[in-house]
Amino acid sequence: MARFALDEAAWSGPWRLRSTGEKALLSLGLLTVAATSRSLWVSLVVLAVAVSTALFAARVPKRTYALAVVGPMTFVAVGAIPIALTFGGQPTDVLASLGPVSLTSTGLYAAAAVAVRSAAAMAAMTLLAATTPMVDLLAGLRRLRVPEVLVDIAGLVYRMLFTLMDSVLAVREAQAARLGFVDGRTARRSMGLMAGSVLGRAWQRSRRLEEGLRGRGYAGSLRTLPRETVVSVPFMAVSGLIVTALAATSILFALRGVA
Amino acid sequence: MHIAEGFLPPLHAAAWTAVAAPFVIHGTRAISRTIKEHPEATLLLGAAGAFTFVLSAIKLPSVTGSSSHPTGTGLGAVIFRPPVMAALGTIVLLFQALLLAHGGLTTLGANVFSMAVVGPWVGYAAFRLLGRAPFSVRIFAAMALANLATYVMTATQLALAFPGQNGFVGAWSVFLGIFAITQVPLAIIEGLVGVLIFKALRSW
Amino acid sequence: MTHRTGTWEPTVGAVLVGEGLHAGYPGRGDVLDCAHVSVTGRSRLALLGENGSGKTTLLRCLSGAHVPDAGSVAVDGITLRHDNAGLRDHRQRVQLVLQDPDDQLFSADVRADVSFGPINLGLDDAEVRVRVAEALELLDVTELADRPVHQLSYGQRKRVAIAGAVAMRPQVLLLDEPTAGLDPRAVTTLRAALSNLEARGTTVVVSTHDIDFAWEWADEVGVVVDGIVHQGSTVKIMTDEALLGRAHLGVPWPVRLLRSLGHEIDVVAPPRTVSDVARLLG
Amino acid sequence: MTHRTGTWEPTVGAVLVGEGLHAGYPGRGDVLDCAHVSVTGRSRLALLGENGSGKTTLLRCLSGAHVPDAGSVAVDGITLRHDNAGLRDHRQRVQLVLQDPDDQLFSADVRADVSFGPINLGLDDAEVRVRVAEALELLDVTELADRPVHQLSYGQRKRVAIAGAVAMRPQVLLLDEPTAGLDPRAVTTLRAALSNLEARGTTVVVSTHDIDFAWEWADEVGVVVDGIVHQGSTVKIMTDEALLGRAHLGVPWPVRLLRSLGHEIDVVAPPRTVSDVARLLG
Repeated sequence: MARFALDEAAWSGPWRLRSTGEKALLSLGLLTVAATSRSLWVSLVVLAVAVSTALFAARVPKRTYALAVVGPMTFVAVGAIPIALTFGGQPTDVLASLGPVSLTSTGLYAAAAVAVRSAAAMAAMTLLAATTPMVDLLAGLRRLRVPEVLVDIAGLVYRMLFTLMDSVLAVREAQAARLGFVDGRTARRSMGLMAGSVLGRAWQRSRRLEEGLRGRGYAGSLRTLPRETVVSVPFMAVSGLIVTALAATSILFALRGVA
Repeated sequence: MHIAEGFLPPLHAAAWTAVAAPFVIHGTRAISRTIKEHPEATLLLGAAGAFTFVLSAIKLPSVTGSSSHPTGTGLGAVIFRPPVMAALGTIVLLFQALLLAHGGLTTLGANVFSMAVVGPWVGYAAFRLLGRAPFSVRIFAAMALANLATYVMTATQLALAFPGQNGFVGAWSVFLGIFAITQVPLAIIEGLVGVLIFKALRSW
Repeated sequence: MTHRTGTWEPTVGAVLVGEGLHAGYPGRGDVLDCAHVSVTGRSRLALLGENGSGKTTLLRCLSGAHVPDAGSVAVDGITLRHDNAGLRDHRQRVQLVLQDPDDQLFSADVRADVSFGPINLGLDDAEVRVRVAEALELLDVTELADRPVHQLSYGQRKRVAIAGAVAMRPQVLLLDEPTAGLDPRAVTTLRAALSNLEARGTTVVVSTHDIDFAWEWADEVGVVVDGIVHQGSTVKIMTDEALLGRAHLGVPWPVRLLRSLGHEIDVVAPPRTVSDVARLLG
Repeated sequence: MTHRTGTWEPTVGAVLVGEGLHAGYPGRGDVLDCAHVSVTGRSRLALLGENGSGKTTLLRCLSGAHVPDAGSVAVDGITLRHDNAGLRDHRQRVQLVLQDPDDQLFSADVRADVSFGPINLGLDDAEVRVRVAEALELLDVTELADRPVHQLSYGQRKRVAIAGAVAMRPQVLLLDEPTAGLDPRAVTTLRAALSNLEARGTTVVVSTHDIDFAWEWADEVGVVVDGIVHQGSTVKIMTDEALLGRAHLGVPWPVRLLRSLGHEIDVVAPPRTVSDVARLLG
């Protein structure tokens, strides 16, 4: 059965039944501070707050959390290399150099700032992703008046990606059993056959789903009953306080030119 | 190749969001018009979006031994046309950010622009311009060029954000160079696989 | 209209009637060729027939999903019209649940999915909530309400899909192969849920391959073969070996066993279960 | 290695052996917890167990598709290694056919699909043709060879999917729920095809929910429950009501009927069919 670690954490965690608004205020607030702050120190504090909230308050399994961030962190690491390095020219603050390539303190600082900012932002986003199931986020977007068609399609994408993922995994297993991945050429052929057959099935499934929904009165809208949740005032207050304090510090540092 | 959450400076992130927005709005309107006449299109687009996501979540076997993920935007552009892909691609990118932690919310605009706008338009243009070529050549070109264009656009976005001490052109060639090793063979493979997908689809 | 099999009258007091149904698909010819069927309240009808016999097409005609080329469908004496108003009306009385629950469940949230039908009926939120709670209760899936659909087992998804139809409060519930792919325990749970529905007054029609299940469960059986439906009491139809043979179906084991031991099958109280048979032979 | 259920020795002359298998999925805990199973040639093994019991996981371990957390799988005395060469070797001896034929069929037409495996074996065209023709023949689908896969009935697709595995000429063929969703005629056709395979020397292992089918067909039964496999002769296992109850499976009707009539079940020649039971009672 197809599973995604973040999705699973969101469905089973203790914050599952908290209102989407509460979780969005905290994580999107932290995300905004992280993404806009010019201060390394503010980024580090956001990172610490977001990671510890996710692991200790929302009790996201540590393994899940680590697996979720390892991929994007690799991108950040690779993407930071060219920021750190300077090619050619005669930079003044060289720390080390190899031929025309030199590592400067300006470059290193810039790369570190980007990496920390990115890590903080990612931790804030992961806090939301690991505590709020996609259906709740989509319901939130519907309340925010995001066009109905987009929310409806997104809801279907969410439901169908699991059934399609199951198909993909099963087809790949069946192909592997008949030696469909013995070499690169065979693997590409298998991949093409798999994608074609799964796409064909996706198309058929969408048609049958339409018939199933018409039977229940479908006429273009996929609106369903929103979940009722009580907004926790203390949670909102504490979250608001944390985010405001960090935002104020960030602005203050920026005005005073503190790194 | 998704730009990670928080990687872009805030002004750049905001600017790319502003640049991508009109395309997404236009695409949403195009979808709304279609759905008014054919409500079943909602289901089909849902299936197409799920398929794109699933394809991007699995690894593509590569000739170089490394593996990466297909973008599938060229295929979608040929089937659904670029405006629809702008909206559908946004949904898929949102899912990739929240389910796989690929990309992010602040960088959604930048990623939408490279993957759901530039890629599909380049792929679609290649498909149309090669109108007289054999079908498999057109599909190959659409898929491979959409993939390549996406990656060139991403490198551009990164170079604009981080020109360093070498200026934009220097930074651009560095970012292009760093990802070229994996991306060029992948673009070719995506093109080849795309041809196979269409061959399989035609039997349906 | 001339009927291929002579004149036909729906059963007195039938809730749902299909009369002279012709239906087919482009490129495959006719699947139904003047089929009649009548569903009465308080009577369990099982439709039997091999794959491709037209069972599912018949259910789709009865539910309004398929427009027959000829013939008519009526519920409570009201003939189904295939326009928006007519279908809307019909769907509040007759609901069809397809074999594969993944063809029915569009939302990952169980409660949201079940609420879809009632919302389309234009009910207010409070009433929708009542309907959802009731449907979840009847199908015994209340404790799954906050679980995502993609984490449920096949049997659980089947019951949630049925709950989505039950929330429309239909008089007649048509189930296509409800027991296919279920393990023995899931079949037991499903049968209990169907009994709940019957106790509430819903008439349940089931299509199935499983002749032993049909023999045990159904009051009436309709065998779909050569485009028509042979309908009658379970005992009458399922002891007709020629008919079942023509339909490529087997004969229930109690019938085969008792006959080969020289027993007649009691029409009034047929032996349906192992203990019935044991009592007869013991 | 300590075995949860004491020491265990594979059956003498076993073709395929799974020993001390532990397997699970992230976030779901262990499905198999030190399971042993041995498959001997010329003996029909049916694996029973409810959904989620680990039947399919066991088959996937045996076929090499799932890497067990502990334990080993061996065919013909050669222990399976999960590297490219090891898997390549194993897959020419053991083939698994999944429950849903659509997961198995991905080519445009039947012939192309069945040729997928032999082509990947690197055989030349003539040899591929021979393998395909043979597999189509054994599964009785030769006349479907040029038909597009998605136009076939479910039962036909099931047989074509099996043909695809058979074209690899495995010693052992593992079938996950081969009869699920089939109508009685399709079951009969499938059973005939399985007999063809056995006549050619292929050992067939089947997982199933259908206890009556297992009782009629199998020589040996393995009940998968609580992470382990209880394996033994069909009569021994399927008359063990406590075990079947714990596994949430039913008892075959001949066993229930004969027992409630006070008969002992003959271990050497158990009554498998209606006529066997009738002969006993008549």
